[in-house]
Amino acid sequence: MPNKNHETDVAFIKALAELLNDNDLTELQVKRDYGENDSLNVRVSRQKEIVTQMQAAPAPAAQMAAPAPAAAAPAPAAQMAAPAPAAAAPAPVETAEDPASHPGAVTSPMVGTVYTQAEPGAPAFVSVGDSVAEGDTLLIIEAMKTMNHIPATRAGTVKRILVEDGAAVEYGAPLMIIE
Amino acid sequence: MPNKNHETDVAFIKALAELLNDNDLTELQVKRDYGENDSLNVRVSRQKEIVTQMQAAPAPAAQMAAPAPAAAAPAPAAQMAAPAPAAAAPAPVETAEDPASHPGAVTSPMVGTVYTQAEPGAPAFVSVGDSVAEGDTLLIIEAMKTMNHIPATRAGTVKRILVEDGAAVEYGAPLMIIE
Amino acid sequence: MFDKILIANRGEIALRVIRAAREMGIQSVAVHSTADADAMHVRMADESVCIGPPPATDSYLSIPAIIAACEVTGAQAIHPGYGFLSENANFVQIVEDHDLKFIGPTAEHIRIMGDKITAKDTMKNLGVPCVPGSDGGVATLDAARKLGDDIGYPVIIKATAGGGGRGMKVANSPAEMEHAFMTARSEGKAAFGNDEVYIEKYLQKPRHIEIQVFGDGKGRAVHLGERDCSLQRRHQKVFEEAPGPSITEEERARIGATCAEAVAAINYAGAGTIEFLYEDGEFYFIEMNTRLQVEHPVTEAIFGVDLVQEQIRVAEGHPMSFTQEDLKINGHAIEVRINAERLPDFAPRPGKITQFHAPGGLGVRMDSALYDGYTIPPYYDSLIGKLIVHAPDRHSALTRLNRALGELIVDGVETTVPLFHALLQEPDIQSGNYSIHWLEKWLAANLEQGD
Amino acid sequence: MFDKILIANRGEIALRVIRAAREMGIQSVAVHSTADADAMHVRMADESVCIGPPPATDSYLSIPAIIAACEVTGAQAIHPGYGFLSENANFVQIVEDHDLKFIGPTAEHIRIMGDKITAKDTMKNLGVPCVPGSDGGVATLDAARKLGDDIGYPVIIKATAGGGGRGMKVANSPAEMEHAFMTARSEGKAAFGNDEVYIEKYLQKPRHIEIQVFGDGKGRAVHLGERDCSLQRRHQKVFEEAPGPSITEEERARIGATCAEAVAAINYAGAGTIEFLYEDGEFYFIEMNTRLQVEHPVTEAIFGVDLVQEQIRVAEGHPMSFTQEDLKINGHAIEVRINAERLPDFAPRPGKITQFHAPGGLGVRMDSALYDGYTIPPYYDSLIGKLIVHAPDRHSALTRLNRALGELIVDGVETTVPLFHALLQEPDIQSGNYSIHWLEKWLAANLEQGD
Repeated sequence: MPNKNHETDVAFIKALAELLNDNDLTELQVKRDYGENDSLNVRVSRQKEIVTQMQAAPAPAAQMAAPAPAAAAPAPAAQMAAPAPAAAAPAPVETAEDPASHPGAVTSPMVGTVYTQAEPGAPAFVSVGDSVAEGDTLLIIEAMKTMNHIPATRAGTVKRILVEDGAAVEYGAPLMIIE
Repeated sequence: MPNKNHETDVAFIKALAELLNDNDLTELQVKRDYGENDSLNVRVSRQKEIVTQMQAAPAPAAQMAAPAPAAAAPAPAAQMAAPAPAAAAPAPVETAEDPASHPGAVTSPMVGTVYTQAEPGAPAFVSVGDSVAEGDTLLIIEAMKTMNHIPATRAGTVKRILVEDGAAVEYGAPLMIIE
Repeated sequence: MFDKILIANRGEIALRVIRAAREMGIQSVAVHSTADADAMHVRMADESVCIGPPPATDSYLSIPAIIAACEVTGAQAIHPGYGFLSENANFVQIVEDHDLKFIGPTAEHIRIMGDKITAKDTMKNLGVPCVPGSDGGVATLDAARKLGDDIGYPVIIKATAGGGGRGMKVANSPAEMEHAFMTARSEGKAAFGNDEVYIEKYLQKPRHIEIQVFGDGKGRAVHLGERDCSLQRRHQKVFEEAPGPSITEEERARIGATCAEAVAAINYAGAGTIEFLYEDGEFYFIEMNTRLQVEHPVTEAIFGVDLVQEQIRVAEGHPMSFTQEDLKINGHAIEVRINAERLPDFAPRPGKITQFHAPGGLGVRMDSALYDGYTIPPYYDSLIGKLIVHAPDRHSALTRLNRALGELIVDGVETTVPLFHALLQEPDIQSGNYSIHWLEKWLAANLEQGD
Repeated sequence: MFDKILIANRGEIALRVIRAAREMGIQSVAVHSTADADAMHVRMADESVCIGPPPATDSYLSIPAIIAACEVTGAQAIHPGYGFLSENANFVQIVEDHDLKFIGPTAEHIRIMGDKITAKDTMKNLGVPCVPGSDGGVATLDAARKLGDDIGYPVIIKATAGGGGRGMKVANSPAEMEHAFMTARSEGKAAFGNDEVYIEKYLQKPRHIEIQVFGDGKGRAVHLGERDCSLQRRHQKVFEEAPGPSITEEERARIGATCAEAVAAINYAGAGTIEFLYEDGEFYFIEMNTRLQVEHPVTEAIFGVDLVQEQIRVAEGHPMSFTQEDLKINGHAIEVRINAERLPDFAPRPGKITQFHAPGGLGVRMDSALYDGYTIPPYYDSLIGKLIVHAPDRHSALTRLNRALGELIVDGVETTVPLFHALLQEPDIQSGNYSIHWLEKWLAANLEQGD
């Protein structure tokens, strides 16, 4: 007899709708499970996003696009970042995900230029497949003529290196994935 | 036996739709899973225009509001029309419907001033409950000093008179309902 | 003083007038067709009246509906905007007969300027320069030669009965006169059964230069310099600027004074525009528009005046708020007309505006009746906005225009914005070197090649 | 000439600078915190760099992050906007040490003007009028009486060690001096254990008048008249206008020349503002701001200049594009600051903008970083837009402001727009009769009574 739920469901949703109004919320989402496999999913929303088309830039900028979400933006801006997969887009699958949100991502704590080795000709600090201990130097970021060693924040294996030697990175840019 | 749910489902959806209206929502989405593989998916949405807060008019206008839809408007405007029910709002039920869309509605073919009688003191051309034949004069609209007789476009009974003697009407304003 | 005026128009120009009225403390009444119930001018006016169904002939051109709308709202005056009834002498007469005030010139002035021949004769008599030519048919080659010498070559010989390019011959020098004269005659004879021809000065690459005039209706008048509106497509202006890049201060003072004196002499009231072809330092009268022009904002920008408020003031019987002495040019202004049209064929594109974002910042003015969610109806003009920039000089105005166009967002319909982005790349636009033929040629060579 | 500049700011002022750069053909680099990834300045710049997390101390105030952003983008110069690092002498020094150009004055000038006492001494020596008073403690009643006669009554006697209103007494006339002097001394003694007092002229209803100056860094400087910014709430300006309604042409010329000469004498570079209290025709120096001010657009409007382009030009080493002779006032301009704040308590209201529609038409400028769907983050200033109107005279500017405010739509958050609608109804605002105390008193009597 699932139908006996209808009346209470309506009352429930009505209460939610009033909540939304009274509190001027944008969205309410409720998942309710009754006994014996009964469940109710309710989404009450009030948002109406406006789709924006990008205008042609008066002076098209160099695309150094970051792994940021596509701008639904009133005006053009190239976002500066590392030559991350999102920009280079070697594989469609990789483009779709954001390395910065990967649980094993090491992100840049500063703006600067990446060096993957201690000096020209020296071996890279780490390579894909290497095991690293917490505190090992992963790479260097130069900012204001200062060389900043970026350490591994935990032990693990280098799964991917997302920046090239000499690349510019912004704050929060994904550098490596270590798992 | 999913069909046994239909009737109650319809009532359920109707209740949701009313909810939407009463609470001025944009969208309601319901996914209902009953036991034994019964399921119900409902999405009730309304193309709601962007909610705009009316700015205070520098010079608030006289409200001669027409039975037009509420303006979700960037700027204030009083819409001019007859003292139709929508403006006068004698009964909540009547307010909800638009007399202009009534199948028996006689709408104004011009802008002007309504006279419900041939001259001051004369009896009204028609009253509620009167039977009228096609071509009978219902009322007069004065425009540019000219008295225009507005005829019944078909025979029937005068159900409602929506304008008062001396009222200003715009093009398309509902004058009477004849059924 | 008016308490309430009715605007017998729609779109951006209706907004323009509502804004002026509001700033003067005058109530505004919008009229609209059923298709425009949600239009911005309806929303922004103090009152609105639905005057008819979508076709303009039954609404915006319906004189009885507009007069009745005045009667029921108590509006004392009517501003006609441009287009629609703005140059309809009969309408003006009816307005006056109903003891309403028409915000514009008299019916008589509209009538005179509405007839090409009367207008030209009137202007000629008032000392306004017209295209020199024969005053009628030229019967003999000798007479043609003499006229050619008087006018100066090149001249064009046209069959009196002609049209469509047939029976038209250009003589670039005295040596070419005999052949051109004879050919035009024989072509006229063959095509129209009439070998009479007339002769006019032939302008090769004229510019469209128009002089803004303003009169108080009592014998005083001023000019507000020129606008160069040479960039046209099928006689529709698309890009206007002031001052004209080719006009010298001396030329402006001379033709401006001539125009101001002419309209003062006939007691012209309100805003008017005297249009000329301009070539080699000479002006040749085309016609006079007895109304506000679409492109009036470029003049407002460089002179710091409000032409619509001035129209209302003069219609109220007040003197003009400025004299010729007060009117000094300050910088340079450019207007581009943004149409809801698809390139390259300029097909109208009505539809729903999903987002509208106007450019901001210094020296940018946007006159547009768009708003988010507005649906452009298919019944009327495709002009959806005018972007006007003002800067200290022409170069800065161009860079400001470029910047502002980059900020403008009109989503949901195609617009002519890309045309202006492209034009701004053109050296001729950058240098101001263009005639009335430039845009058509450019479109043929560029945009429309894909047709 | 710069090819690329970095803007070390956010919001409307970052946009302002990007616009100026774009019009000059200079590439712009926006910097932003993670909270501003979707901000308008990021979208409008040619490039952007994320420089840190939301707190300003870790992003917009992080000198290493901003310098590094210049290094990785190749920006040659930094425009600081206002606030943040714009008056940080240490920052300017670091910028210069990295062979970058700071678009603004030297570190030395910022340092001098950043210290109240040094600034006042410097200005005094340069001939700029300051509040007259004793140069230190006043030991005897006789000395106090003499000072009172010299300065002119009313004067205020303040305990040197005082604060918070205690040990402060006003003497309105010589007769009140003895009592005021003795009371201030005894209150000072009782409250702070020190009975030393100093004496200054007491201003009762001063106006905040500031003079815009501009120097080329090489000994040439001009002034661009005054702005009246008296309408303040808790020392935050909310409504600014130029010219000041109380300032005469003669006063402007006199104080303007004094200020221009002062900054010329110290080789000041770029835009600066010298702030004064003004009462009874006299100016009293408060402080100098060594940066662009929020309210610079009203000055731009009446003088027809672009102060940001001028800053960039001078930073490039070019001479100024105008001389004092070129700078003529044209009309009247008013700016209102629109904040995302709830009335009556002015509590910040960050949140999502569901609709933004800027006012348009003649004489209206909107500087705002809002767009439809933008979410105002809670970390920064609540200023979301500046509405600037320009008209031939003050009355027209007020009616235009009223009209433009009526067109503005900002939905989704509460704003201070209703405050301006209310202010425009006030006779004192209409007549320009207000001091620095007016708004606080008005708010207490009107808006905030519901608290």
